[in-house]
Amino acid sequence: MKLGLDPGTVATARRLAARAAEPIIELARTHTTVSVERAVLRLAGITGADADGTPWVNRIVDAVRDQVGLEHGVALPFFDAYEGGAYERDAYKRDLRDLRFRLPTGAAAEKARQKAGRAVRDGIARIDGNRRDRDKRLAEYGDPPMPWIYLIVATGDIYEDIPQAQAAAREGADVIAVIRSTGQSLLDYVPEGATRQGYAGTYATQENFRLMRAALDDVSAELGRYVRLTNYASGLCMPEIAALAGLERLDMMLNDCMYGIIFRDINPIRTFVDQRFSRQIHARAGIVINTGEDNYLTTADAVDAAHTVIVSQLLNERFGHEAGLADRQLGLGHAFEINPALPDSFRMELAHAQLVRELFPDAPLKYMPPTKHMTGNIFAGYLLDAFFNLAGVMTDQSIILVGMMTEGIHTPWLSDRDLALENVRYVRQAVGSLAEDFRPGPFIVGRARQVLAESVDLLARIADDGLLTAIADGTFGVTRRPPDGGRGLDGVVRKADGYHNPATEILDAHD
Amino acid sequence: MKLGLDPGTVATARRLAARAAEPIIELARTHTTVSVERAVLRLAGITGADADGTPWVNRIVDAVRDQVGLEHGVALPFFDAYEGGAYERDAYKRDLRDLRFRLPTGAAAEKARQKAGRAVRDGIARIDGNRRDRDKRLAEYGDPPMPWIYLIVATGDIYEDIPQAQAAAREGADVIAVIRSTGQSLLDYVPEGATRQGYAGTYATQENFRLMRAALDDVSAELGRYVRLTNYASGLCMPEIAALAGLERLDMMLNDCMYGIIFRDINPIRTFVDQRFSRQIHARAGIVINTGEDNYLTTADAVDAAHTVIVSQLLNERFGHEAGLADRQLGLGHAFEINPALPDSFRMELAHAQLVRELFPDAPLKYMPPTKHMTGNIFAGYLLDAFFNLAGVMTDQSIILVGMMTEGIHTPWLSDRDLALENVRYVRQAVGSLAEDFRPGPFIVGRARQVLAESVDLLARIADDGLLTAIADGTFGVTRRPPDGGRGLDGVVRKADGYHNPATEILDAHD
Amino acid sequence: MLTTETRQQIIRPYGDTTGDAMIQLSFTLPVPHGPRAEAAALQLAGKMGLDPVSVVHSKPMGPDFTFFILYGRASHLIDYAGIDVPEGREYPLLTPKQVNLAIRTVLNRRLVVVGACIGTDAHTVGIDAILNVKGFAGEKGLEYYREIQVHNLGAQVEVDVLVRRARELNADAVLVSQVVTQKSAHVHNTKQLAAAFAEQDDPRPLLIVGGPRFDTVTAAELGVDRIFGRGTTPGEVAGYLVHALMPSWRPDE
Amino acid sequence: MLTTETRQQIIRPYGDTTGDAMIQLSFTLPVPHGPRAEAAALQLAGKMGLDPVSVVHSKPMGPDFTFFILYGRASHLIDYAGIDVPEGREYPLLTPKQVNLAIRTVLNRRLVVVGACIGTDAHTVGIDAILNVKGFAGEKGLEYYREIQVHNLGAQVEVDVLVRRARELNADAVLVSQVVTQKSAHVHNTKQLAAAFAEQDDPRPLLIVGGPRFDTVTAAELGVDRIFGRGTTPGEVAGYLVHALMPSWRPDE
Ligand code: B12
Ligand code: B12
Ligand SMILES: Cc1ncc(COP(=O)(O)O)c(C=O)c1O
Ligand SMILES: Cc1ncc(COP(=O)(O)O)c(C=O)c1O
Repeated sequence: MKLGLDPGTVATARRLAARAAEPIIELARTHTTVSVERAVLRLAGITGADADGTPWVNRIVDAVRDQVGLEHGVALPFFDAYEGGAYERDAYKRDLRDLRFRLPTGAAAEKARQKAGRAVRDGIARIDGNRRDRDKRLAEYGDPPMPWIYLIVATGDIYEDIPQAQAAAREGADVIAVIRSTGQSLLDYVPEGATRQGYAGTYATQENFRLMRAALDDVSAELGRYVRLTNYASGLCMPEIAALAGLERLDMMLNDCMYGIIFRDINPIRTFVDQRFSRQIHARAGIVINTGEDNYLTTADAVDAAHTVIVSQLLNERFGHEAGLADRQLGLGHAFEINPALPDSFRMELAHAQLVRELFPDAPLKYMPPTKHMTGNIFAGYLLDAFFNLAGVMTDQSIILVGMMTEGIHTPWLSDRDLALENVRYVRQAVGSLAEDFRPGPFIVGRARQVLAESVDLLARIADDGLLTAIADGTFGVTRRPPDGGRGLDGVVRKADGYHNPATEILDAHD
Repeated sequence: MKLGLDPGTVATARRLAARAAEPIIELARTHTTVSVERAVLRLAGITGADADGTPWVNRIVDAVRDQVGLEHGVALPFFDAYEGGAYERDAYKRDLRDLRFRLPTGAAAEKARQKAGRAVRDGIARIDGNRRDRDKRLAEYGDPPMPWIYLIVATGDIYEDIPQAQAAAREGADVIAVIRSTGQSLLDYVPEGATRQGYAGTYATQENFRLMRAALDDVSAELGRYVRLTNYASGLCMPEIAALAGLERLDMMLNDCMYGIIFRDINPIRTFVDQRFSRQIHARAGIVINTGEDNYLTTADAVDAAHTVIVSQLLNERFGHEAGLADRQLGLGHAFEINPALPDSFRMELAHAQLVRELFPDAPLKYMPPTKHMTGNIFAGYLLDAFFNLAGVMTDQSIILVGMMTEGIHTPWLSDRDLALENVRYVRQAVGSLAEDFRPGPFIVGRARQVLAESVDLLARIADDGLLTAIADGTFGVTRRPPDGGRGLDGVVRKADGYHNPATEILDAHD
Repeated sequence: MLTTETRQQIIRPYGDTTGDAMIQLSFTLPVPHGPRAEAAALQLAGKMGLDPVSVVHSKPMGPDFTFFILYGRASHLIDYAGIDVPEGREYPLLTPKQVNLAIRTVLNRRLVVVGACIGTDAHTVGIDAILNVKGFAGEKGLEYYREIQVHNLGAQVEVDVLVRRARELNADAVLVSQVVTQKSAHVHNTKQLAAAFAEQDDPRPLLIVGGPRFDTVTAAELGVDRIFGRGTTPGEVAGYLVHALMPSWRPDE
Repeated sequence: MLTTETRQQIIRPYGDTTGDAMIQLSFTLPVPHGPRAEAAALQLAGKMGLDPVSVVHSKPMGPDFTFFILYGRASHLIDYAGIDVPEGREYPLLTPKQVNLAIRTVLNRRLVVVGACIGTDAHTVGIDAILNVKGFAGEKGLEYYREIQVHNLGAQVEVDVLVRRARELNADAVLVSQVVTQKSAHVHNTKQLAAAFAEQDDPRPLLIVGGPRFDTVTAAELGVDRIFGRGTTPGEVAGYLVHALMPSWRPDE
């Protein structure tokens, strides 16, 4: 604790964040969404898609919604109508066309509830099994020391991604993230199967997850080091992707309470409902979430808006805790995005990074490299990335996303990644525990305290005026998003009395 | 003073260095060399070369040596024989062939002494004038803040060097060094005129000095910032080049007590005699010398041999003080040369650099970039140079030689230099006064103290066994050089009683 | 106003000496590290016209790939005199006042501009820099111009939606941003845009596309009127709008 | 033992997808920064066979020079199958013991090696790495071999001095290092060396030259027997000495 932050101020900040979050949590508890319901079906083992590629879970939820509405959840109507036993789940494919849904009552409801419960329990058991499997592998290999090195692959083709990911792991990556295709977050369904056609990223599909997980398990065994896999529980299908991540043993997921709202123009209510359910699954699966505050600094100025990052982290923390995530699952995000032309830019970065470190001492912070000020000058870029790596080590960050010198040009090439890893490796190795020799003086301490004070002020305003108002006003990422705007609002449904969700029942009990 | 060095140990180190230096100083006082004598003639205004390019000063000194020996100095025999008045100095060119030398006595000696004194005083007056001129320009423009940025040009062609030097100055260089052609240090004469034919550097000639000085004066005026010029008073003509530097208003000179011995296989005695005279001129001219300890680490290991750098710096300091140099003229050299593959390499570099800083608080330390571990990987090189720049700022070095990412490949290109300057500029600007936040912990403090202790041990051994023995044993740069080996020993002459040198007379008085 | 005369007619790259023609390159070959891979790298450099050439760095990246850095002398000459590039721009830069005056004078109504990022591209910073009042590089964006009515549809707009909105709004000009270029997404999306407007019966609005990586395509190839690249400022776009839509107008000096 | 077969016959550079053929280059042009300079950079890249190509960075360096970074697709194919590079080396690597045995067996006297840096080159680290006991990369240098007599003349040795000393010492092999390459100093110096030995009447010793930047010249061009490059180890040189001077000798398995 080098900054000497006032514990009272920190406590005030957390109290205000809880107050600001409360109405949103209430909203999330009282609503469901098409994607939450589809996620339930996925947990219940419903897989596959029709001939047009529309997943069966979408077909089912749409049909239930049309016929009886979703306010009671999809589980009872579906398992009431669906005759297949728990172990011949694929039967629905044949006869979905003929299924007629109703809201069962009495014994029928009880029977449906049992069937649904059994099916979902199986799914959650698989998630639990994966968690144990991960723990076993970690125990066997030992966990790499932090900061973990986090690398992205983004070819758009899972079969190009795989060798690149393996190469990256061999070169020292601790975490591999497969970036998604540009369009996926706006799709209101999860594509099926192995894919080779993404733009600037590869589709998140269950099969792609499986293929990559298997490839990384191979390379983990080869290296004697567990290589983590990351994807995105974000966008319109956030809950479903969270479920798939749990089912396929992904280890970390990008998952933010506000990213979709601000950067994908997804409806705020939809997002807040979806994120709660997805986090409950992440909590159960032992998955570390990564929040997206770094993104704010690509559209807002990193100095002016430094406090908005802190505010958002405190909100993400509150929402995360409420959904059952432990501190060590909160990979709160922040970024090295101060304009390098500013005097003392690096020391300001140190102030911000150290502040985040001290505010969230137990969270596996995810520190993002410079992107906004990366140009076509790959040498300048390599330099900036080095100082990012240095800041990461000096302020004891947990997960370091490895910056690419070609950030301003193209998605990473094989050689970009290799050079980027050389950069991190040199910095980590050369500076060792330089944190020991880093004792912030008045400039850094002053800057950190100032940002904390600004955060408290902003939180107080949000607690009074409401988070939805703040978002509508462009508080985060200088982007205005009204509560009734954006995509996906029509997929939100207020829960009726008697709403039944076999998954939340298990997950809520778990807390 | 962050390392808490023991003042007693530091004092012991200095005392031992003085003891080790004493016999060498005695040697230097009691001998002269052909180059010292030629330097006297140069100060006396003898310029130009014969049709074969042999400088007249060489022709004269050789002739005097042949006819009467050099043990009384060249001044009396030459000015006795030479009829030209002080202001028609070029007359000797016509009749050198006919000059017959003798060692004058009595009134003739007195007359020769007067003529010589007048001529040399004129030369020294020009040096004094240059010093005043520099001071005036510095007062007018203001001196740039330290660390000064030091850049080399090395095209081999003075007319390519000039635009490159001007470009470098415009991009922010505070000091320009014109590297010499590979062969020059072994030439026992200083070439004449403007040259375009150097290998990996450009010949140091009076005319090249003049051309570059004028070009930098132009660019200084354009920029409103005094741009310093550096060259090499090193090799077999060290004293003469020192004289030319004073006459042409160079500002800094590479000048080391042992570099020529170790890296050019120049005879130790020759070197020690030459360096004393050259430093007396530098002292007078207000020139900052740069010593060459960095070079040891290109042949020796930077960790194992760290203490040899300190020992050599203490010796260079002692020799420098004795020759009349002030602390602020002692640009002691050291370098960032630890193998980057070693754990904690950067923290060890910080320990060494901080140690040098604290041992020599008033010296304008010259910090040299990585060279030995620079490969063809220009990205890795750019990174290493960045950490060198960082170490420079964190430990408050005075003069930073800018490292080139292509160090492992070729002498610097225009674009290499431009990129290198971008690197330094970013680091200086971004980290600002990071030194304020740098408080060495036990690792760094421990390493620094260890190096100091090893230095004291080595100095004690040298004080006992003699510096010439230590050099013969390969103490510096793991290169063995016996006292009677190497080039140029035949140019050393023990002074006779009645040796006369009008320059040392003035320079000694000045101390 | 094209300038073709120049002092130096034929130029070569410059390392540290006029005429040395030295350049640097780097690439990966999908072959294992070793002397044979190095020979392959030298062969490629040779075909590119480098001679002599030197592999200064080669590094295995896993068992199947090798990364190379090379330096060499380019044998090609550049006919600098023959390069006909507009030295200035082919239309004058105007102040916001002049732009407003031009629109009032010639159109006698507000000029309607519709902007969007199309396809799945969500990078709005570039188009916002051109359209939003805040602007770019110290210049205010088009919203600041009193006589320009700006409709910024934001990101991830589908082409048919854009075409419909442009028609509804009677757009004079449609400004589209494309930043993601992987697999030439920007080129495909822009061509699709041009095709969609071409299908309409109405005279189509002026089509302007922008983004940082359109270097080697031409507006004609894409079917649009104009491409703007890296570092474009709002003023440049405003000047172009006047030039293209009100060609007769000349600013008073 | 040349290997010409290979699984992949025709290869291209690899950015992030097989066959994308993407490469990076950088250079300076001696012209002022601006659109015309960019066009010149694109023209050069075009002549080098890059298409498409993109200037991702251009920076004025003073009024007369511009630095460029480009990325583009190389149109050339590399005939990997056709590259005849020794996959291993054309002679076996031997242990010091084997080398000593070979010399004892075949020559029946110590092998005499004379080493030096010639011309004004003072870079002795490379030749010392080969000759000194300390060696390089964990291998001991030739001095360590009992049957090799090493005379290391050090740096800045003039060619005629070297020729004379080699004759006096009855050198079997002369090993010369050249590190400074500016203005092709290494090539000139080596040719001068070869010429000087050729002038002698005696059968000349084996001539070996080494240094980090001899990439595109051949031993034949220089008039020497063998060139060793970056990262050479003493063992490779010892193995070559046996191979070249005792061609009949075969190590027992
Ligand atoms: C900011 C940013 C983001 C933000 C965008 C926020 C927002 N609201 O815009 C966020 C974080 C959301 C983001 C996300 C992603 N990004 Co992004 N992002 C960037 C970044 C860092 C900066 C881009 C930027 O804002 N530049 C500043 C503006 C002012 O410059 P500009 O866009 O060039 O605009 C200027 C000119 O080009 C021109 N101009 C541009 N458009 C127009 C239009 C008209 C009409 C005119 C006249 C002129 C004009 O004028 C502008 C002013 O001069 C770049 C990296 C970089 N340093 O360039 C990556 C980058 C663009 N992103 C990239 C990618 C791949 C993504 C993702 C797809 C990654 C993923 N799969 O998760 C996602 C998804 C985005 C999507 N669906 O499109 C890649 C694109 C690679 C490629 N060449 O194909 C880049 C290059 C990073 C990389 N190396 O991988 N990104
Ligand atoms: C160390 C060094 C010095 C030391 C040399 C000390 C010494 N006693 O050797 C000092 C400080 C004295 C020095 C001075 C200069 N140097 Co210097 N120096 C270097 C440096 C940093 C490392 C070279 C080295 O030792 N490499 C390690 C050895 C082991 O590698 P190697 O030489 O390649 O040898 C291996 C192989 O090539 C091969 N090999 C080499 N020779 C031989 C011979 C045989 C027979 C065989 C079989 C194999 C073999 O085997 C070796 C082991 O694998 C390089 C930069 C760099 N990072 O490469 C610059 C560099 C070589 N120096 C350079 C220059 C220009 C100079 C100066 C001329 C500068 C000046 N004007 O002041 C001076 C003068 C030197 C002179 N007269 O020659 C340039 C050369 C540029 C060029 N390509 O032309 C370089 C590349 C730096 C640069 N970018 O400007 N230098
Ligand atoms: C939380 C979060 N989700 C998702 C993404 C990726 O965007 P997309 O929605 O296009 O997958 C990011 C971007 O970095 C992010 O931070
Ligand atoms: C003191 C000193 N003199 C001279 C030189 C340059 O060598 P040369 O003697 O070849 O000019 C150096 C090298 O950096 C040096 O440190």
